[in-house]
Amino acid sequence: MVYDTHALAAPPSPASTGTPLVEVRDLSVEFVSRESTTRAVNGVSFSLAPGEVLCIIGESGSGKSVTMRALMKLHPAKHTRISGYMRVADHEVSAHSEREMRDIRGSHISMIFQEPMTSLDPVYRIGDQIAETVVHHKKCSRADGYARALELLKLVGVPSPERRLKAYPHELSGGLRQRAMIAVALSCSPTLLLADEPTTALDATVQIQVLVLLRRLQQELGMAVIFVTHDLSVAAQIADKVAVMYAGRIVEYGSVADVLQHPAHPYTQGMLASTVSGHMRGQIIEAIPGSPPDMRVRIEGCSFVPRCKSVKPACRRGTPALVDVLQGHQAACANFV
Amino acid sequence: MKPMAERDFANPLPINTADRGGRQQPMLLVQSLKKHFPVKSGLLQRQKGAVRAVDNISFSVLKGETLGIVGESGCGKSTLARLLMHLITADACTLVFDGDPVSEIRGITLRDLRKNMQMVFQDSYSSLNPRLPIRNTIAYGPVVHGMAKSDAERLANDLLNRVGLRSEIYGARYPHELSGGQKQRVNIARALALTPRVLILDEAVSALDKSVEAQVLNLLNELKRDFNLTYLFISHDLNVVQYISDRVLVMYLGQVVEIGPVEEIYGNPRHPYTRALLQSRLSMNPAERVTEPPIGGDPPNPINPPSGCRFRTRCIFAEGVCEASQPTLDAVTGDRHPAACHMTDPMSGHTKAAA
Amino acid sequence: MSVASLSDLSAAPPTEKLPPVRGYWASVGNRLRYDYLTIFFLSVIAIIVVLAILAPLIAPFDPTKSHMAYRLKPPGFRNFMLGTDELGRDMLSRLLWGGRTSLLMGIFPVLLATLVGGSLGVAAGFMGGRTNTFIMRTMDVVFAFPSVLLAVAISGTLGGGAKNGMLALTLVFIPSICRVAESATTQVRGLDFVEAARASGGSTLSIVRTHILGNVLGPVFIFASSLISVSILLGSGLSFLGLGVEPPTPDWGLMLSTLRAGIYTQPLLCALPGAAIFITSLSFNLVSDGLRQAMDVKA
Amino acid sequence: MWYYAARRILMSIPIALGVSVICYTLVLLSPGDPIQALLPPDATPEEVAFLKRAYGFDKPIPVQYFYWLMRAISGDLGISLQTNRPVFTEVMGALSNTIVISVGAVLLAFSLAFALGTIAAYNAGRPADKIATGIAVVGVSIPNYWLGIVLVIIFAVNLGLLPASGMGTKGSTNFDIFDWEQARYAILPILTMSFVPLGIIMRTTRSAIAEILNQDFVQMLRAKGLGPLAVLRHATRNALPQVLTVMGLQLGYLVGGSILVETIFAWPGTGFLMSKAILTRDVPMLQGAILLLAVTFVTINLLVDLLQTAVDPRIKRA
Repeated sequence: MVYDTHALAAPPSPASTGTPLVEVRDLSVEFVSRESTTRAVNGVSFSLAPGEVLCIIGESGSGKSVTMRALMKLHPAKHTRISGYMRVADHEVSAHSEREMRDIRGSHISMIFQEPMTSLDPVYRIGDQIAETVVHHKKCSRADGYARALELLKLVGVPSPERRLKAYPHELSGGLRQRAMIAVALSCSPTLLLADEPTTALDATVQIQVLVLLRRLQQELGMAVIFVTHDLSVAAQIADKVAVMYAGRIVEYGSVADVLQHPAHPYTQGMLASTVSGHMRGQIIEAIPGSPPDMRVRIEGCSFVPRCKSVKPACRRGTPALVDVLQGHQAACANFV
Repeated sequence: MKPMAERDFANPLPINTADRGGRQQPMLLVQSLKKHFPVKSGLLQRQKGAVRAVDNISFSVLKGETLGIVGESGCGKSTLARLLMHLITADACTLVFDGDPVSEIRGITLRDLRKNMQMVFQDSYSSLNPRLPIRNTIAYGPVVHGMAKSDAERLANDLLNRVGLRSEIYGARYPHELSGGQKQRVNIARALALTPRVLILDEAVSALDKSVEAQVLNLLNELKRDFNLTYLFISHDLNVVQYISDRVLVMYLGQVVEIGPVEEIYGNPRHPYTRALLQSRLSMNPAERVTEPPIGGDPPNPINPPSGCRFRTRCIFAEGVCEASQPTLDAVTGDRHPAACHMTDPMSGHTKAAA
Repeated sequence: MSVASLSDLSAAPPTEKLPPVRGYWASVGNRLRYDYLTIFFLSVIAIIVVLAILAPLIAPFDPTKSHMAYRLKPPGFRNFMLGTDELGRDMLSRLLWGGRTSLLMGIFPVLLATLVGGSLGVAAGFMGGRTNTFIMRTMDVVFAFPSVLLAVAISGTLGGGAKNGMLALTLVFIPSICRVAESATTQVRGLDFVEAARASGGSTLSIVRTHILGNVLGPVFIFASSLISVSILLGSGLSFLGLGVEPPTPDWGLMLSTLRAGIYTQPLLCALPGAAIFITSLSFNLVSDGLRQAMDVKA
Repeated sequence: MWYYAARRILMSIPIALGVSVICYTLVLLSPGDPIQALLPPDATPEEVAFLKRAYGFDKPIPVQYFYWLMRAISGDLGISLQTNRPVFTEVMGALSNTIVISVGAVLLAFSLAFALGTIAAYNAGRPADKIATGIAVVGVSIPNYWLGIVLVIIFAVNLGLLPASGMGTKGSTNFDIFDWEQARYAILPILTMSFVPLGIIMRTTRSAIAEILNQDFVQMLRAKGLGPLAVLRHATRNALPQVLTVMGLQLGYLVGGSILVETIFAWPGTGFLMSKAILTRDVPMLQGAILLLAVTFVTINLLVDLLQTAVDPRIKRA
């Protein structure tokens, strides 16, 4: 195996100019139905420099995907209440109308999904699905769109791309489908790529191919990436910064090395401890007891209290805010206040 | 990390102690297991090929061990589990359970086999009957095997408590009211209700969140010791398999490519596929990033697989001999860590074959 | 560790408050309670059924007695609240009595067809293989007739009458119910919990009873409920063609057919039995839709 | 794909055979002796026996069926008891009239239903959806034999705009739908007939498109920046195979089930023919009409299935 120890030191990029590419302040997302209100995201704030990779880590229902979809305003307006400030480059997403968002989606911000099988339209050819995006945003001819599609398939490393342009999604293998979806997302050279667990549904030997590809493309194209995953080791492979989410809040934030190697929040510590590896053989895993809270119920105080091993009276009083543990490494835990 | 603790229980549950052949007798002996699903096409739907889901597999499971089975999607590991449970009929197979051949005139009947061998399915929406309270789901097996209804329900309550679900709270609940981890505990309790000696766990923790996965793995370890169980643990997660298994079997496209003790497989893999699989594991250390994928491409379609060695299309060491002849697993007899690769057989003619 | 172990194992912290246990049918009922449209039409059906049952007690006249002097009179004429038909019979009484036949024609064939088609479908779905092929191909042949044509063909060749009409409708509905039951069964049969039941050594009969039926009855029930309205329409249609109920038995379809002659003089009279059919059929359709929505609970 | 098409055609042969068996059985079950209908009431036993032999009624039933089938395949469906003309020519003549109004009704219903269904699905839960689904449920609940009468009362009796029944003076032999004088006669039957398929096609369209709009790839389409029209284009393209199947079935139902509407409008199609045959107990005519209509239905379904393989790339099994 080849390790690239320089990868970490890599991107100083345009980040040095100072203004972050993405700014999210106090984002909340609620899903309203007749029976209940699900508070999926509760006051999330973060920022991201151009060319930087942020991994949002969390278990199912932690609000990580919801946060990302909110950035693109993909939630159905009818049952969703979104509040807070969101900005990507010079687009104030939170103030944009649906019509304005349509120009941004797929061009400035694009997204790749977990299941390539169900995320591509089954009755359109791969080439059509890529060219369609190019034609829509660049207002170019269909022929130019196809030329661009071919170029993109080559870029994402699809073998015999001419033939694949005419293929339907069900005629491709899982890895190729995921590459085709990446090609769709990159078709208009976005400045921000949102990736929703893009490697989770893939086999181990294919997952690593896609991860390496994504990292190469991210560096070559200088994109910023928000990468959602539940897998800490995937984050270790691709992230510059890491945000750990629990029950709709960011509970820890910092550089990937800080968070994974010196976790501060009890939840992050628990996650790391319960991630199985071979040298734990014959030992009991220090699992986090219980299960994540029901997001339909409003909780007083820190939502991790029922599962936490170091609870103080202060924990039940109010929701802890993110505070610096070290320079650039923050955690939301009463133990650090 | 704490050592495993000895515990005693409020509810001593029955443990199946029907050991026939003694410690040395393998619990399960599988020989030449084969299952091809026909692929029909053309005007008259003639058989044009076959998905070689499980193609001539032999292995044994020792008493009290955990045999891990790893492989990528489509390698036939789930088919293998269903074949062992006789949920689908094999094309060819000799199965010996603790010295008794299965389904033969003088051997153990299918009904008795199923009493002794149970299966835990992957947690999915379909693993539990949505119209049945979970207590009834667990009690179903014992009732079928002639236990009185009230006794079966008492047993179900004991089992629920044993897997960490308080029966008075959860017994009457329906599956949609439970979380993924809780459902998986019910699945385990259901499998235990017939006091089996062998549990086949088919991706039993794969769909769970990491923190819940850890809880269930702990539970499985405890149950194994307390109920004197033998596990067949099927998973695609190499870390979990390494944690729980005593021996590991690696599958590729319906065949076993390597089998051996866990430290041997992980410490000294002999088959190039096993090596690639191990290298595809991601490190938790951000300083150790993979820059070059260990192998390219997807696993090929199991319909009409490549000739010779099935891995040769993705193998960097492939030579003429790999296309011409199929490597066998028992190249070196008596080996406790055989691999189906020409490079491990000095007589194969592969240039890299160990002398 | 030994003390903490059990609480560590527990999947839910003891503080967690759990909602009350609610079975599938209870939650369906709960959802229906807030579906006012369905409740409204359910009560319309209830009223129609009650009126039909009470017809002998509340009908003001004998529905078959002609008043030859008062033919085709408008509603409100003398004591005839809804007028009289072409033979001078009281419309209101005939409508009330006609409801009995129409409802019977609507419900009975569906019930019988559900019983027969449902069992065939479950059998075909669970056995699979040759049994499935045999049953389903036979159904395909019956299915190759448009329903109206088949109903007309059967009662046309066997001769009219309410009995033959109901037999015809039953035969018309069997294949479609059988298909629904078969596909639902095939779907359930492949699910893991059925595999698990087989792995526990359950016999075919016990698996079907415990694990299959509970999951198949829902879709079959929804589908059958939507057929009641079709059955009412078809049954009245047969009577309209002279193939269903025989005169002078009052029936909405038959009334419509005989009153057609009077559309130039008393168009409103002709509209009445049709409106009765329409309202009944509409109510059954909407209730069936409401049921479908209420039963569509993701497990 | 060609293999699939050929297989599909082969598969419809046993179905057509089954259909013929049912038609034959129906006549066997029908009360009364078929010989009786052909004979004068005062026929001698010798005459009866002679006719039985002549018609093959003395042979075992499977043999009789075989003879009958052979005759049917060659287009000989017997002679109508009422008109004394060959059943085949009578039914085929009527069939073309039935097809005129059926196709008219399906085209009308389909265009309206597909549009309404799409709008309803896109606005699921909003007023537009409720109105559209309301129309659909009325369409499937309304007895069309009554609707026909109501339309006649309004447009023919009260307003006098359209003819109440029949096919006009030029008759049924060479009907020209593009001639307004004749087309007027088809309007009310087509309108009446289109209600049921309107409701059913709309429900299907709505549920198919609503289901597709819930699928993952629609999120992806929106994430690509496509607007509602482009998203709907993808959705309708995905829903088309399913909707086409239902449309084909409806066309078949109309051709085969037009008996009520044709009776009301005295439209000289197959349904009207059957209706008369029932009244006069003209069994050969009834049997022939049923057989031909069922075969037409099977053929329409076959054609729709073949069309479906052409529009759905997922059906491509070699």
